[in-house]
Amino acid sequence: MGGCACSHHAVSPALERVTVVANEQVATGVGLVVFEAPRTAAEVLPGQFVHIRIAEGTSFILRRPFSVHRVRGGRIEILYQVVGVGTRALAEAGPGTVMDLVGPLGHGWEIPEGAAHALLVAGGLGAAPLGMLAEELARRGVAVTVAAGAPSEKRLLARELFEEVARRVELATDDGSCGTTGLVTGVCESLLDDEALDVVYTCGPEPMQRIVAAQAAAAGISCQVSLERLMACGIGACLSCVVPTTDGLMRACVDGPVFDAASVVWESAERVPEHSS
Amino acid sequence: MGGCACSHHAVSPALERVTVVANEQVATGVGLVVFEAPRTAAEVLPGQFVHIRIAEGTSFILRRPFSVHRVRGGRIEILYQVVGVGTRALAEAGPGTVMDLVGPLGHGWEIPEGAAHALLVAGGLGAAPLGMLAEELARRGVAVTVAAGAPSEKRLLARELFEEVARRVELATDDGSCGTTGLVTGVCESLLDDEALDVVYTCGPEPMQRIVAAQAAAAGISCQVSLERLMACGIGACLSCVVPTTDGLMRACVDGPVFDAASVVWESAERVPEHSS
Amino acid sequence: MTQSVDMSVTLAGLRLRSPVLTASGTFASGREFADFIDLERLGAVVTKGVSLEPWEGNRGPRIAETASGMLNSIGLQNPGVEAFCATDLVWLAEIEVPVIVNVSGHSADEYAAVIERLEREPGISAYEINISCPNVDAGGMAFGTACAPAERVTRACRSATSRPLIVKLSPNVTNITEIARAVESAGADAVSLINTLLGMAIDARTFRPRLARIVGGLSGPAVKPVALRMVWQVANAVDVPVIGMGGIADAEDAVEFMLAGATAVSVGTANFVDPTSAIRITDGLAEFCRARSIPRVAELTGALRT
Amino acid sequence: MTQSVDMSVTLAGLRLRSPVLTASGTFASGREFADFIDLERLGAVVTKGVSLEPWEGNRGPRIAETASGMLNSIGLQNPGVEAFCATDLVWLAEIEVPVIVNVSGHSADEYAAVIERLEREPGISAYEINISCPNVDAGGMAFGTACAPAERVTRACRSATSRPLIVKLSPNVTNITEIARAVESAGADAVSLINTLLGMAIDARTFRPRLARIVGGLSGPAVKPVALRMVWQVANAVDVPVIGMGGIADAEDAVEFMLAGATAVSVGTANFVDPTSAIRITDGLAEFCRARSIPRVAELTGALRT
Ligand SMILES: Cc1cc2nc3c(=O)[nH]c(=O)nc-3n(C[C@H](O)[C@H](O)[C@H](O)COP(=O)(O)OP(=O)(O)OC[C@H]3O[C@@H](n4cnc5c(N)ncnc54)[C@H](O)[C@@H]3O)c2cc1C
Ligand SMILES: Cc1cc2nc3c(=O)[nH]c(=O)nc-3n(C[C@H](O)[C@H](O)[C@H](O)COP(=O)(O)OP(=O)(O)OC[C@H]3O[C@@H](n4cnc5c(N)ncnc54)[C@H](O)[C@@H]3O)c2cc1C
Ligand SMILES: Cc1cc2nc3c(=O)[nH]c(=O)nc-3n(C[C@H](O)[C@H](O)[C@H](O)COP(=O)(O)O)c2cc1C
Ligand SMILES: Cc1cc2nc3c(=O)[nH]c(=O)nc-3n(C[C@H](O)[C@H](O)[C@H](O)COP(=O)(O)O)c2cc1C
Ligand code: FES
Ligand code: FES
Repeated sequence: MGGCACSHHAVSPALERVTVVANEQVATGVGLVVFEAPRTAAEVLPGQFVHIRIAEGTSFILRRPFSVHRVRGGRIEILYQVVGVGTRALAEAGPGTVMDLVGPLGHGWEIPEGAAHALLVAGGLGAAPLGMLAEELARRGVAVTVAAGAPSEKRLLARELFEEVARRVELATDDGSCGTTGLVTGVCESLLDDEALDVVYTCGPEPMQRIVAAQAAAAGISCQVSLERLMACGIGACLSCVVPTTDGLMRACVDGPVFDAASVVWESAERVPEHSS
Repeated sequence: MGGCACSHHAVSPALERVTVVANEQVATGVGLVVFEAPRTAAEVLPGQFVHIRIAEGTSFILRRPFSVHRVRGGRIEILYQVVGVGTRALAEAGPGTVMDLVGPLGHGWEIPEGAAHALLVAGGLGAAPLGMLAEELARRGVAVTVAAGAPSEKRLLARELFEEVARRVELATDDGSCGTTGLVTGVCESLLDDEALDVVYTCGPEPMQRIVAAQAAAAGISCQVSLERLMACGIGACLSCVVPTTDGLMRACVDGPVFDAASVVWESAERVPEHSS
Repeated sequence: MTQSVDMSVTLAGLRLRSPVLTASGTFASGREFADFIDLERLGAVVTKGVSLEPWEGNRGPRIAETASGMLNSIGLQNPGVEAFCATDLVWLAEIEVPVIVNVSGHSADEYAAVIERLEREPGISAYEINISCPNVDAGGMAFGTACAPAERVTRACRSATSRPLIVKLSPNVTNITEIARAVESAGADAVSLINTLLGMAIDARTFRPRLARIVGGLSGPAVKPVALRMVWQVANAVDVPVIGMGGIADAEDAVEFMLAGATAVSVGTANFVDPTSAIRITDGLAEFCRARSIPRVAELTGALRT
Repeated sequence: MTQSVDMSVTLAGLRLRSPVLTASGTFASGREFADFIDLERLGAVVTKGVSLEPWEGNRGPRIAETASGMLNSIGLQNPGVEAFCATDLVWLAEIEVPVIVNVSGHSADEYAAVIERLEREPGISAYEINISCPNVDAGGMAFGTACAPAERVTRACRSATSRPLIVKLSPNVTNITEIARAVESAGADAVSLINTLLGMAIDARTFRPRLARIVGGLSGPAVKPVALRMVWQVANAVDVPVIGMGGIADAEDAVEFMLAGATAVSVGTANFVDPTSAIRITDGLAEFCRARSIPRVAELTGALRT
């Protein structure tokens, strides 16, 4: 792939003590937490993630990985869905709560040299890592089209952000409460037809990303996917998070989470608990 | 021993959801927590304890036993020293925090028929289970003398309560910052000499209780001690908490924590982490 | 859904109204828990270990808390089988619940002798032979960590009774399936596992072991992964039913043990954390089935999708 | 007190500047941690397992979180000894820290062959022979759960090198002291323990095992009581030094392992929780000694008061 999304290159991660400044529910079962995290805010690139130690002294010991959704000044925003013990604890963390995170981590989205028009396809929580990307693309004058899907209107995420920076936003809901009734992959299909695109970026449930990747490949457009894997260390040391690629096993935490769709060897079995989105 | 401290007899324990209404530091490293706990407040007898599940989802799983220090209306008060992970968590529990407790538990202090004058000997945290007793004795018109000791004046506990209900209160501090300089056992010795006592009640570090028991025995006065043991169930089922007595092994959680000193077979080895008091 | 779930299971010929039992030594004979739960809703009460003569148990401290678990070195303190019959069994006779008596001994003969005495008593549904207690010097775990002694004890007990015989296995072994097969061949009608993992705790401040006996048995959520693995291995290795336990604290834990192959489960340490655990788990198990339209809880046994 | 503490320990002839090592497979070759800690303050870097040929490891999911612990079934994925020499060793050559290479194989000969290849490389302080990995089918734990194969592998490795040989023991055995004595008699200069406990996790919602390989190795604070017990047993059974590990998360944990008899300790899972763990523990250990006027950390080894 072409050049990298960053003016500067990815810096090495650090351990940063961060403070919750806001934490609210933004959709059914989904929260947006804002952390005062100057070091991470200054260094994080679109598509990278942070590995958060949500609580200490609990019976769950591992950190939890979350994409950085947006950066505002010295603050980072994370969109999270409550699915288990860690995210439940995160949802309970009020302003002032101090945690530590390791970040920024991973290989983020890449913006090919001279790309003029990009399609972002978000399925449910997949909107999380696409937020920073949409803003960065707009900043660089790349035309952005967004296809976002969710079970229902109330579950659509980052709608304002997308509508603010994108030239076109197409929505799809399973129940038809907003936009097209059906899957976002349907919307993607037609957008691939009637728009002149240089690159496709997608994140969401893995089966959905796989379909989008296939659609983009069929249309001859390069596609980047963001894959979730269970992660222990998050920094490349434990090999928990491997993704089979044409170049062999890669680590989602350092070689990913963003991969060139063409290089991914898709697996049948589900590798991580599916988001209920 | 004679009759029981209660107008009514000890009732069976229950699981009660209780709410913290206040929780403040009252001495160096010691807090007083007040729970809204109507059922327990109505039933607890002097010297009994409650077994509190301080937090869930933590890496420590067992309940923590605490004596009921005082009862006010539907509320119970607990004096606690911060010594480890559980009491640290307790110290952090603000008003509104909901916990559950099992109680009231154990065999409490007994007031011999016709007792006219009682001596209460408190070493540090030993003041905790003696609070309710002092009030009950006063209520029954039994003259109360209190000997209370601590490392320093700032570590003296329940002083107001004792001074309110006791006819005489003698204090001892290791550093002489208040009352006699030295151990409370010294004060006890002289009180046993110059007062006509019918019964001695003591709680505190086990070595100190053992000395008080010996002094009372020498003076020919019956003595009751309150012993701490590591407790898993708190209700008599697991046999974690046994105390060797002249009647064989007894369970501190149901046969105690209060025992007739004459029946206790004192052991050399320390059985529980010593309070730093 | 309001359709009701059949919670009964059949274990070694016993029909139990629920697959949720109590783990020996964590529930005494149930009396202390009667204030908190309806004992008659339990699949069975598994009593604390009973020996021929009274046992004093070990010196204290007898427990130590560890990360998501606890160590115990109670050492099978019990008043002996005579006192047990005179008190616990008499009390239990008033309760409509199957009683499984957990049996201990210093030798195969002693185990058999305890059973012989208990054979004279009505109201006993089965025996659970504890050949896996890590807290006694003679006997206990020694019988449970090699095939020959495990077989010997099982045979001796088998010949002493025609009541259902459950043998409780130790996890402190290289290959638990060998031991399971050995006791099965020696006549066990069921196996229960796991007993505690031998562990130790040290107080860095005092440089001393936290337990007077230095080592003790680890239980609680910390051991669940090891227990699940062993239940799965044993259920695939023997034909007799398996009673699974080790760290069960909620209904999902119970489901996991049944999926791994357990016909019934026992709740132990969780009884200390929440005295209503056994019934809370029973209700949660029924709800789990109801929510998935599983008509009989027994269908969970061995239903793991691998 | 400002008096400084001698943190050095001697292990199998190696003088280490600190008793705190990294546990194999949790620290790669240290490169990923260089952003967080000064590797040169470690007693040694123990590398991930290295085999003769490249190993693919197991399918995912490869980990599952459990109460105060985690299961892993990585399966010793590694690029093989050639690639290891060409990359990791070259990178490590720039760092002033002893390197202990963790060695894996499918047969005694393969273990020896890996060592023979590594013998050609400078900058290796010792080998740690992993005969206890529960996550590979051929070899791995199979060698570590019986005396004969453990001895065989140790002999083969011993004859391949004069560098210090550490044999890493499996906790999944009935009697770990037997295995420890066997490898000692076969020429091991030290033993390290524990490797992971074989465990399993199940997702009650999907009825599936959480690990693609079904079973995996349990590590983290949950296993500490079992690890401490085994370190204490082994330290009392062999003359060679013991490297203790299993759930060490803070300095007090490290002290406990040394009191139980460990000459050095390894930090594993804690590296995932806090990438600075190894150094945080090193500093805490020095502070622990300083606060008690213990001049040499080595004095903690075996100082348990029983
Ligand atoms: C690179 C990356 C970026 C992510 N970004 C986001 C995001 O922006 N917003 C968001 O809501 N979620 C995100 N996820 C998923 C998120 O990490 C999980 O939902 C979360 O860890 C669940 O923790 P839990 O304790 O609530 O769930 P539990 O199921 O209780 O967690 C148990 C274990 O499984 C792991 N786990 C469970 N689900 C996942 C998952 N989907 N992916 C990875 N690990 C999982 C947990 O980390 C923990 O180790 C991301 C995952 C990865 C790998
Ligand atoms: C009947 C009874 C009444 C008590 N009343 C009071 C009281 O009124 N005020 C007060 O401050 N303390 C009281 N204690 C002691 C109190 O229970 C312990 O200080 C507390 O459990 C420590 O918990 P932790 O997690 O902070 O300490 P940790 O040391 O982290 O606890 C580890 C384990 O040891 C147990 N433990 C530690 N110290 C003791 C101890 N001294 N006695 C029993 N178990 C212990 C804990 O319950 C836990 O299981 C009483 C103990 C008993 C048995
Ligand atoms: C305090 C205590 C006492 C125990 N006593 C016995 C016993 O007498 N006989 C026995 O077979 N198992 C005994 N056990 C083991 C339990 O029955 C059970 O096998 C083990 O604790 C694992 O289950 P858990 O994690 O749910 O507690 C005891 C366990 C504990 C914690
Ligand atoms: C993800 C992971 C990978 C591991 N890989 C290896 C390995 O390659 N070789 C080895 O000898 N031990 C390996 N281990 C075991 C650890 O080195 C250590 O013995 C065990 O995890 C116990 O220590 P801990 O509780 O501090 O993690 C691994 C452990 C984990 C968690
Ligand atoms: S999470 Fe450890 S290598 Fe990716
Ligand atoms: S704490 Fe269980 S019997 Fe006393």
